[in-house]
Amino acid sequence: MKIFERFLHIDRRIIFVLIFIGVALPLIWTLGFNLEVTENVQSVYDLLEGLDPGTRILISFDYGPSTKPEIQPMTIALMEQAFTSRLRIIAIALWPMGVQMCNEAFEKVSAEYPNIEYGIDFINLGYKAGGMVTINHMAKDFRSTFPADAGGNPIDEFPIMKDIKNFDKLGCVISLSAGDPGLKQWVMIAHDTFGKPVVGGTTAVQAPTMLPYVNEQQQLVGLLGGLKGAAEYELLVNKPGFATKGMDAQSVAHLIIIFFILIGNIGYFATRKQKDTLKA
Amino acid sequence: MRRQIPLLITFFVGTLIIVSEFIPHKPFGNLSTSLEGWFLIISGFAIILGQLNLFKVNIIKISRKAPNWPYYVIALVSFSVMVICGALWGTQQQPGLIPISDKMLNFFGYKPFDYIFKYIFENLSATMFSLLAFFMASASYRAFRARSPESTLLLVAAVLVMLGRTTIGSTLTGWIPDSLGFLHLPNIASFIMKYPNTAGQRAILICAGLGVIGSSLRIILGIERSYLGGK
Amino acid sequence: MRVYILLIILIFLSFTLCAQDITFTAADNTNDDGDAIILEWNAPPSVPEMIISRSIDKENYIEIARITPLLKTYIDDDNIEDGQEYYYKLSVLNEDGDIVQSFTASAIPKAQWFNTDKISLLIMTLLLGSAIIYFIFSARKGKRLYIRKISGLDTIEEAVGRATEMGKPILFVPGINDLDDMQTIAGLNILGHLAEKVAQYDSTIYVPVCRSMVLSTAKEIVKESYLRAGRPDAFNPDSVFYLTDDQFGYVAGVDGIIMREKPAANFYLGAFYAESLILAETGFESGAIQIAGTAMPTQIPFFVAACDYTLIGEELFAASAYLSNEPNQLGSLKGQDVGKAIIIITLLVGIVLEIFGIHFLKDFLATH
Amino acid sequence: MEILMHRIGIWIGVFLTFAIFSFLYKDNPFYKIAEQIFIGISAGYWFIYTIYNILIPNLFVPVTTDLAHNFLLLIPAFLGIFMLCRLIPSIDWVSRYALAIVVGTTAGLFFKRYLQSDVLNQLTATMLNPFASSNAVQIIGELLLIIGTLTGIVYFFFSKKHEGAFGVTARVGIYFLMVSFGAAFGYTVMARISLLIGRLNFLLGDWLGIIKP
Repeated sequence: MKIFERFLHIDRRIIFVLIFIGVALPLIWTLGFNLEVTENVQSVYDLLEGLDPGTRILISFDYGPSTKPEIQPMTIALMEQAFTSRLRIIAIALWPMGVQMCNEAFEKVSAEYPNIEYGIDFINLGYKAGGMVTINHMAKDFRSTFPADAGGNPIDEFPIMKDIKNFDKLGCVISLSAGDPGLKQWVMIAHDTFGKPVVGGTTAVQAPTMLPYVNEQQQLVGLLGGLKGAAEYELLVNKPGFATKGMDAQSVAHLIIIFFILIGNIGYFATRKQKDTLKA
Repeated sequence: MRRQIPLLITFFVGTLIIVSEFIPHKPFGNLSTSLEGWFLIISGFAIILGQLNLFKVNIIKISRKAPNWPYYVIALVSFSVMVICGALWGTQQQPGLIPISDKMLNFFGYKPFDYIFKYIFENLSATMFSLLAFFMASASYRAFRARSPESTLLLVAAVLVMLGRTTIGSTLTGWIPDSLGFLHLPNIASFIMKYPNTAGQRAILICAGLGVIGSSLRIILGIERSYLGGK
Repeated sequence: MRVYILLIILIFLSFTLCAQDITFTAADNTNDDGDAIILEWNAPPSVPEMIISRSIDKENYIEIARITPLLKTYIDDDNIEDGQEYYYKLSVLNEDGDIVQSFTASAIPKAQWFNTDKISLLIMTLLLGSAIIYFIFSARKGKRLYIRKISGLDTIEEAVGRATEMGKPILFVPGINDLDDMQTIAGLNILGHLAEKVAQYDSTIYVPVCRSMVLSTAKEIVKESYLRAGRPDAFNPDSVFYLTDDQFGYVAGVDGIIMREKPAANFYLGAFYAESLILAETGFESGAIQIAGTAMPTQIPFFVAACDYTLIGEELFAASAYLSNEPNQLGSLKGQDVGKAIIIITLLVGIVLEIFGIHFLKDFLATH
Repeated sequence: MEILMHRIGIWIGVFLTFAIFSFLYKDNPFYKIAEQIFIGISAGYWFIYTIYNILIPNLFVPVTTDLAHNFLLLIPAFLGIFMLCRLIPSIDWVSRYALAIVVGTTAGLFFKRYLQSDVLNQLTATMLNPFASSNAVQIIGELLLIIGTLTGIVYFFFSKKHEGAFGVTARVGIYFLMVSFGAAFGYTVMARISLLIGRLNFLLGDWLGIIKP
């Protein structure tokens, strides 16, 4: 019965090592489990597909390098889709590190789309502080919130910014968000106050708390949650990348965790029975 | 004076912002818009304050030879290097005070500021948070035990969602016929997320929302003053 | 020749046909500051392009936008002045870009004194606002307001007792946000109660903080608690100390304390982010009883899973109000409870109405 | 040269990655060094970006190029400088004026937005006719959604003792909360594992070249 006692108190460093190996091996040898697209991810895709070519969309980069592995794949897949369907992207950031995340993603994606031109099809307006209040301000007076792009050039110089005074001329708002300020604030202002469709990509930490907004009022039209959301989107745009590759490692790591949960519970019930018999 | 005027300002500003929601007419609408524009600039200064404060605290610690003080020198140096690189040669889009030479650009491959960001900061930041993967694994092992009805629900929901959210779920129950599709693990996970999870989260959201309303009201009315410091 | 005539007739006919299909209107954009006009049109999708131009004198029209029939509306908010009449012309272009037809419309923008879309929001604002204000003021006047006991609070006394028995300290972490976060304030209120118990039992408490403003307030609170317990001499000012402002630096510091001192009980009450799990895991390793409380929605699950007792969301504030017995907090909580009652009733009525196919209430409340 | 600096950058990154991973064993000087570098660089980054992206375009440029139209911007500029006075304890009280505007604006906006989005809209989103669908799974789901939301709110009701029928309702509420915490935890495991995948991708790909990064 000693073995069950041991099940209860496994040294956590054993778990650490197994998780490390469990994540590393599938990265080297891919297993190729199959993936299914879920409803919330499909809604994001459909919303963007439904926009006319030339429509301008706002993408807010509300994350930094700490959550890059989760969110950057979404960014890249979304940019791919936007440029393929000739949507024009106005990028902003509510996190200062978001500006760099945007640059990195744009460099990577635009290499495949030689006719995408900065200032016409894409612009990076840089970082603004102030979270929800600033979103509310740009919804009423976009040009005074963003007088210049990230490089300090007046926005009047760029054709993509023509007539943009508030959110009226935008097709939709996408927030790629790792926390606060982020998607929640965009839902509250861009959709609930100004009626713009909002979709988002968030870390898997945030996603469960954002789900109440995905409802029939469409406070949030759709949601990409964590690496799985990103992998599903890569599947939709037909460009398997980092997220798809990572899903095998995810599966193995999850299996290891579930395995330890099982062991813990077996140990728990076995020793409890033993204690019960002793008491009797 | 030092407390009363700020309290009056808070009252005036807070009320104006709320009233402007219902009255779009001048002067309410445009005043609230200007205020929000000011907010951005003040927030900018607040961020600068935060960084300068860090600088100050570190200097004090070093000058007092606080425990571990040499480490704070490292923080100060990294801060200064970053600020100097950013100010002199600028960032990727932004030109700095002096133009960057092609030689330097070719040497680093990026501007110095971006080089530090890409190779040092990104790695540090990502690794810090990835530590959590290990803690998450060990926490699930020891916390998810079916001790009581509550913890059983916690455990079952967690395991079902974990299975359904990864590709194992679709592989394990892929053979289930369409007529019993609701037993397919990804569908079970979606069901839990869509209904019971949303119900619980929504209850929290509504009650927390009321909490925010209560505290905002107390702040606007000057009843809650802790933000001014002191009790 | 005939061919030409036929062609001309055909072109003429097609235009008249088109013309019958095209409508164009201009109107004041409602519920605004009188700074926008909404233009609407209906045109067959075969029209390649149209131009909207604007004039204030009916003569000099300036182009403001080029549009396709797919778009159904256009909001003109470019330097529109309240009360001035504006004339608009919709010019239909053919494939070659020549104007073949135009339509005119005019409108006077007007600023509104009340946004009619927001009636339900206003009603709710007034209802909730007055409930909260009413209860705050009646609590201030000395009315006793009942708050149910929060079950987790029993563990405070138990934990302090256990720590005294074992001769080990107690650790209190007030979260990583500053005093402007209500959660920090609530945590500090509970600290006041806890420190009083610690003083009574003659145990020790450690309070590492990560904000300088929190440091001075927390020190003050612990000192007062020792005074209330009648043991001001036992207060050690070094028991409340500042570590660092940085999230992970703070966690590393607190972890160090947990591993070295092995406290008998750890309290995590306040605002937490990603560090919640690291703290709770390290605390468990050291064998402490752990009591947590936070209103951070993303962190509650970790505390619930990893701690012995967790104050969930609003419970943190309720516990703070219950222990501090402060009329402002009690009154506010009571007012919020009235809000919850209103919501439960409205929700039940709404669902019954929906089941019977009456959508009035839902439509009224769902605004924007 | 560019390639050399790239390799050096990767090696620095690898060193720092292991310095931080060493915390899993225990707190140590390598971790502390890496952590302080992190703090310093992060602060420097915020500083530079705030100046380049906010203070220059939104304040400095408009005020210096066209003061006549933008003189009102001097108000937030002064308030911002007041804010900085917090660094000097003897006059830190002037920062309260700036703080009052910040707190007042936030409180006002939070009041109306939380009321709208988190109270009113959530309320109407739960006003469903669960029997409208012909799909049994959906009917059960929507019933659970309604019951869960209602009982969850009852759990957070503090003016009444949890006993009798009210206590049972609150009990059901806590069960729903537990399911939602379990689900959220299960969902979140993915987030942290993703970050580890990102790290291993860097170590195995960019550094060792075993896999294609």
